[in-house]
Amino acid sequence: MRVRDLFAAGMLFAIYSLVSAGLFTVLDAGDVALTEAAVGAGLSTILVLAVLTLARRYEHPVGSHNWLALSVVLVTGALLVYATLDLPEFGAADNPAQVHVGPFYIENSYRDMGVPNMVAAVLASYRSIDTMGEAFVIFAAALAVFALLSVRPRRDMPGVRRRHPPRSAASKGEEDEA
Amino acid sequence: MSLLPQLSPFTIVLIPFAGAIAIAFAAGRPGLIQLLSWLTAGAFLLAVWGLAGAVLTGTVVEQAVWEILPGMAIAFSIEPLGLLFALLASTLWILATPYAIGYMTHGGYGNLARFFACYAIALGAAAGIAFADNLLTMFLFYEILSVSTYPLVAHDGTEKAKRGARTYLVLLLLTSICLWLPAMVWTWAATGSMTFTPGGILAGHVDPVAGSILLILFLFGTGKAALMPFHRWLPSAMVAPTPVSALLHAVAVVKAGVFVALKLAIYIFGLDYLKTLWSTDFVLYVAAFTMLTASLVAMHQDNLKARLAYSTVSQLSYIVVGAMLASQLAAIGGGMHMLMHGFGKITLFFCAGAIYLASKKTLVSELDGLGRKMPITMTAFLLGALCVIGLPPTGGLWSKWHLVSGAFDSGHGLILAAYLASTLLNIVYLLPPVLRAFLKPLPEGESAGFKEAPWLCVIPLSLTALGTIMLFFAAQGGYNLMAVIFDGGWN
Amino acid sequence: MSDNGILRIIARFLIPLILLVGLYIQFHGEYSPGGGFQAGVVFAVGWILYVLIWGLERGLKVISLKAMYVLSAAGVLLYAGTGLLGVLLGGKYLEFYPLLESPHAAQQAGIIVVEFGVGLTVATVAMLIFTLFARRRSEWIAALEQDDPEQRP
Amino acid sequence: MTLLSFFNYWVVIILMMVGFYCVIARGNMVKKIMGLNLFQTSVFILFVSAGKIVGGSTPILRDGVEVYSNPLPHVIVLTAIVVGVAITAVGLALAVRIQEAYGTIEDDHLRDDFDEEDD
Amino acid sequence: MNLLALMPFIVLIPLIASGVVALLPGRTLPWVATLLAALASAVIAALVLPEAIGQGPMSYPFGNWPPPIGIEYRVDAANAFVALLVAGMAAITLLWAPKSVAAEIEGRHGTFYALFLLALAGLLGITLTGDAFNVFVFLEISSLATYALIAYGQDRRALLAAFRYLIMGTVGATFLLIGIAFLYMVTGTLNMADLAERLPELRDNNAVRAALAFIIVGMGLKLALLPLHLWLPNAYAYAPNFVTAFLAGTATKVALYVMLRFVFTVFAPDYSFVVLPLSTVLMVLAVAGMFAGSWVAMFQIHLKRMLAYSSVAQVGYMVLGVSLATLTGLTAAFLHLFNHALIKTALFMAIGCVMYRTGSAKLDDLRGLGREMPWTLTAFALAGLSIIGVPTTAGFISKWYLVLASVEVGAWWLVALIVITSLMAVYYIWRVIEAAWFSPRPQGAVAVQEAPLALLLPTWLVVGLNFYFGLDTRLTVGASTAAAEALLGAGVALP
Repeated sequence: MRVRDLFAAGMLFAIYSLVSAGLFTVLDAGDVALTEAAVGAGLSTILVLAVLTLARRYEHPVGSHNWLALSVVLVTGALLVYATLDLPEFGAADNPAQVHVGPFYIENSYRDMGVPNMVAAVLASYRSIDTMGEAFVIFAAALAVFALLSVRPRRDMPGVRRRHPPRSAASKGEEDEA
Repeated sequence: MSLLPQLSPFTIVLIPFAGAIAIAFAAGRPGLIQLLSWLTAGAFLLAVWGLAGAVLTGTVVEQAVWEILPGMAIAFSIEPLGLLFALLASTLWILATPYAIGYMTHGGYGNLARFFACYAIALGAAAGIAFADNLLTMFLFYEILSVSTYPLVAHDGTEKAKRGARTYLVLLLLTSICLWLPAMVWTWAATGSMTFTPGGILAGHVDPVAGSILLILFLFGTGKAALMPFHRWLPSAMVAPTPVSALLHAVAVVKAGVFVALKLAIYIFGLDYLKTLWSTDFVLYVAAFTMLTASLVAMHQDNLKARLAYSTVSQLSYIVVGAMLASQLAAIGGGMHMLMHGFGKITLFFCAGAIYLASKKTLVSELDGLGRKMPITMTAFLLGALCVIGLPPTGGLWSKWHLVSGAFDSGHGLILAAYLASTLLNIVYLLPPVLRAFLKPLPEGESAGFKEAPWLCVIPLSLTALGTIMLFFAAQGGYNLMAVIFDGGWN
Repeated sequence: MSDNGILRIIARFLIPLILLVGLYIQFHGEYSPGGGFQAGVVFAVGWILYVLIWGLERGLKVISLKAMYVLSAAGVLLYAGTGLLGVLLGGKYLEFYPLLESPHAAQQAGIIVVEFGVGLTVATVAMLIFTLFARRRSEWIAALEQDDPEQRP
Repeated sequence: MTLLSFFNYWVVIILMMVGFYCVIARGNMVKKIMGLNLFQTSVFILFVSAGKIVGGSTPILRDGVEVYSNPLPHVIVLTAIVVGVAITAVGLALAVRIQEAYGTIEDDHLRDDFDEEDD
Repeated sequence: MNLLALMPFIVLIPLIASGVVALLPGRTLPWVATLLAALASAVIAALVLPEAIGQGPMSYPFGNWPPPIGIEYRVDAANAFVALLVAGMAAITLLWAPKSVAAEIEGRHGTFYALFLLALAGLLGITLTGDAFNVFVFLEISSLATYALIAYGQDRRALLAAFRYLIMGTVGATFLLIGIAFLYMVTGTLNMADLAERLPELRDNNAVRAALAFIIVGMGLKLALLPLHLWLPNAYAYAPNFVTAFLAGTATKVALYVMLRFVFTVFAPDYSFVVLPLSTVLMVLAVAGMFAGSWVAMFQIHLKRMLAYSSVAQVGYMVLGVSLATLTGLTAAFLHLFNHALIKTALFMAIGCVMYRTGSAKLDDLRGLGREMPWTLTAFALAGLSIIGVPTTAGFISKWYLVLASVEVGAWWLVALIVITSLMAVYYIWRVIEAAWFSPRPQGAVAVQEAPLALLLPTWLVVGLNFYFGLDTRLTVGASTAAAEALLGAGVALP
């Protein structure tokens, strides 16, 4: 991410999303791959481009490395690596995740609801409240963006609110009635 | 006495608070404010005396208002010491009311509603301290007293007044929150109780080292008792209008401080337990040191009010010493001195205020010949001074007598000497103003335009001066009241 | 871009196709990868393509901003309502068995309805967000010109 | 366990760290949001890889397939991706508003303005 | 209907209502609907609380799939208490809202209130759920809505504050997700109760330790624990007053609850506090937070920022109670969680009243206002007493318990620290009082009226509650003790 051109960065980002979508497919996560492709490569990229039409396309040069940030990142990374040392082996069939709850879905979802796509079954029925939450997240995002972008643009948005002298008492009275 | 109403302690405490609210709402109407002040002070006086009647006939008055947590309640009970303090405060309040009205209106002060409301709240808080049944209740009212007197001290609104008031508040809050509060928590943690119990609650629950630390925390935490080095607030508070200095800093606030000290000594530590603590001696000598040093400082003050303030610092330590001597006689003497000094010192302050009002004079060196212009005031001043010094025909004699006997009894020779030395110093700094006023001629060229202060001021000071004489004859009553505590007849 | 003939012609073919794919993903979600969310995005992308080629105004004629806003709420309410229906019919919230007699049919019906709710929300929200972003630039320029004709972003 | 079995995790971690660094070190808000996305996507890969069984297949019931990968992580990640895009949208909308209000979306440039007390 | 069936509706009512409210036109209608939803939610929570205390945990499986297959809402004394607090505070702040919102919010009010409901539902969802990943989903619902709510502020710095909060909040949430991912990978389950059963076998697993660390850091970000507090002051300072009042009382509290739930229920306390040095870490951070927060607050001239820094300090008090890891300490944490919500809401409401009239929250503009807005500033002063911890106020009770907990473990130095930070609180509250009553009005200032009753009455209601809960502690202490017991399990006593 050393690219100063944000447009190029956005494109790279889209490509990364596509690659990870491919990776998801390799990991047997078809649904996830489809979503990542649609969202990462599609929707997010479109939005980034839309913002770039409004803001500067080039990032300001960054003077020096941010050592504090780097150390935070390295500490986090070290913690992650430390954690992975005890993680179950990748892809093994006897991992805890493969023997506890997961198999229940694989074995029973067809019996319970006659739906071959287990992801859909888990998504919409077993863990339906999660998905409902997800729908509300999207809805919240819509409301948030609507709230942010439906007000008319103003350039004179005050850094300090109401610097002008307080209004007279008379005009206050009117405001109260309004 | 039975003709008077017998209200519960909490109701009595609430009277001044209710009055304060009424006064606050009367803002802008001086006549109404005065009327309400009279009403509140009067109602308060009647209520306290009514209660006294009941208590003296043997009724046990206890009232738990609200239990916040198990074992931790807002509760009141009446015991002799508290009753004495409440009687003192209520009686002097009714006398101070006309004085305050006269002083404030003639002195041209504004914001009367705030002044009289806070005045009433302060008295209510003093009553709350007097009747408190446990440490928590006492702490609560103690803090209310501190905060409610801030506006009174800062009443002038000048920078100087605000600075003085800030010193005042910061010192009182700091000591109470940093020292008193932890001590209270500690007591609670160690004993599971905060209730005042005759004979103390700490004995057997904390080892002597902890007990000694607690004593230091409590006693120095009671900033209002003005032990050195926490006495600075008292001179600072002299920027306040004189009625404030008179009632609050001669009676309500400082007496609350020593009252708390006495009460802690008797009801939390217990005199017997107190004897076993090493820090008792430490506090004792700090108090004795305060007593002497403050007297010496007072000698060098030319400003009359400052001199009186240091005198107060010194006299408060008499009482603390009395409490720390851990002898019954001295403790009783301390209680009585609370009463006697209250009357004496308020008289002195009233006089100082009257002098200022009449002649705009604030320095001792300016008092020459004033006795001829203001004979009543200066006579009263003389009586007040005698009372504080402890000479007949005033009540001050008896309280000092008991204190000194207590020191003698408990074998503290050094303290005995300190008492006597300090009393001599009292004479040295309190009598010269009177002598100047009566014996020296008026300075040359001084216009003879002024006369006695307004009668609203003169009458109260005459009454309190008479009070000191009356106490000379009625001292036995005070002694009997106090003695009950140690007779075991009181629970 | 609307004057580019090739684009227009390709788009004429492509857009219905995309919408069709969207519908397929939506309603075939139980059998193959996909579901409400993916379908919603694909559907929205179809509309966005339309907008890119024919402009926002024409796009908004197809579906207005207000309609998007209302439909997005309708989508989540549909989902939540299905859950409520389960409660009203005596089950737990989001339990689908009470909906129909046959357990499999009930579950499938439930899944299809809630997935449709998700799809509806996602599609309209994506359109809504895109519209707001796309419209912002012109609004901003208009506002700037009103304030100070010299300044431009 | 072989070194190879960690390899997958470590690649993910490196990606994660790149994203995280972008978030905290970069001044440009768009880049911050991209970094956030990168960070999150890497976590998703970590999550999904938890469900992978070597030799398994996509959890859609078909004849002739014995081993399926665990569908639960997929569901989780699906939801999380949606959350991620929601955050991206809101973050970008905020960036647009900040650009309008301040004339820049470089966080570093705004720091001084921000910390200045308002008097 | 029985209570169990009603329980999920604590969350569902505001959640579903948000969809409806978003569509409502005008100003009054959305507010009324929002208020009704919050009230309904609060009433149910109030009904559920005694049941949860008396009967132990209640579990509601969504879709009737038994956990850990499906997702359950699992309510015990701890989260019922927090849920009641959140829903109750939402209802009370809503009473205060209309005038303030009318003055500050541009655009559709339906959207605004819908976002508010989403934030509320999200917070409640986090509180009630028994599923680790569900926490993440609802966390993001509330966070997204909160970012937007903050950005509604009229100062342009609100936008920047919201953006920074978004970045930090998302990083926090992602950390949480990483922690959940590790837990899932080593146990195969997402259900908290199930996790709690399976984790003891994995005491020495690196990934479990890392998971705890990530979850604590992630929640520490949302909680504004000291080094992670940077987002909070500006977010609180520049958000609309109504939003600030609501957030101050709820958002950080819920984050703390989540942290507690993970630390105590998912990872057993003997793991979190014995195997890992969590106690020390949290205590250091808490003390640092108490000091730094109070210290910075003493020098703020913008009152909302001052209160925000004070919040950082108060979070320190709560975490301090947690770090003691005793029943009393945890009780103190819960008590302060509840009482601080009351205190801060009252303070922010009072400042909101001032801003409604003067448009400024700066100390200088407050000078001499005591005479013109006596009721507002008296409310501020009384709530200030509560934050200082004067007896008979709610703040005293929580500090008392905190001190008691410190004494129990023999940590006298903590008592000293609590006292000192309380004194700092005295200072920053006193500055305001002195400016309001003992300073003259600045020259040229226009006369200001007292705030309208619509704002004053709810403010005084909260102030009154501060005193009510300072005197009647049966509810708060009882529920807090029950909550602490629920978290600590069967009387686990720790060294």
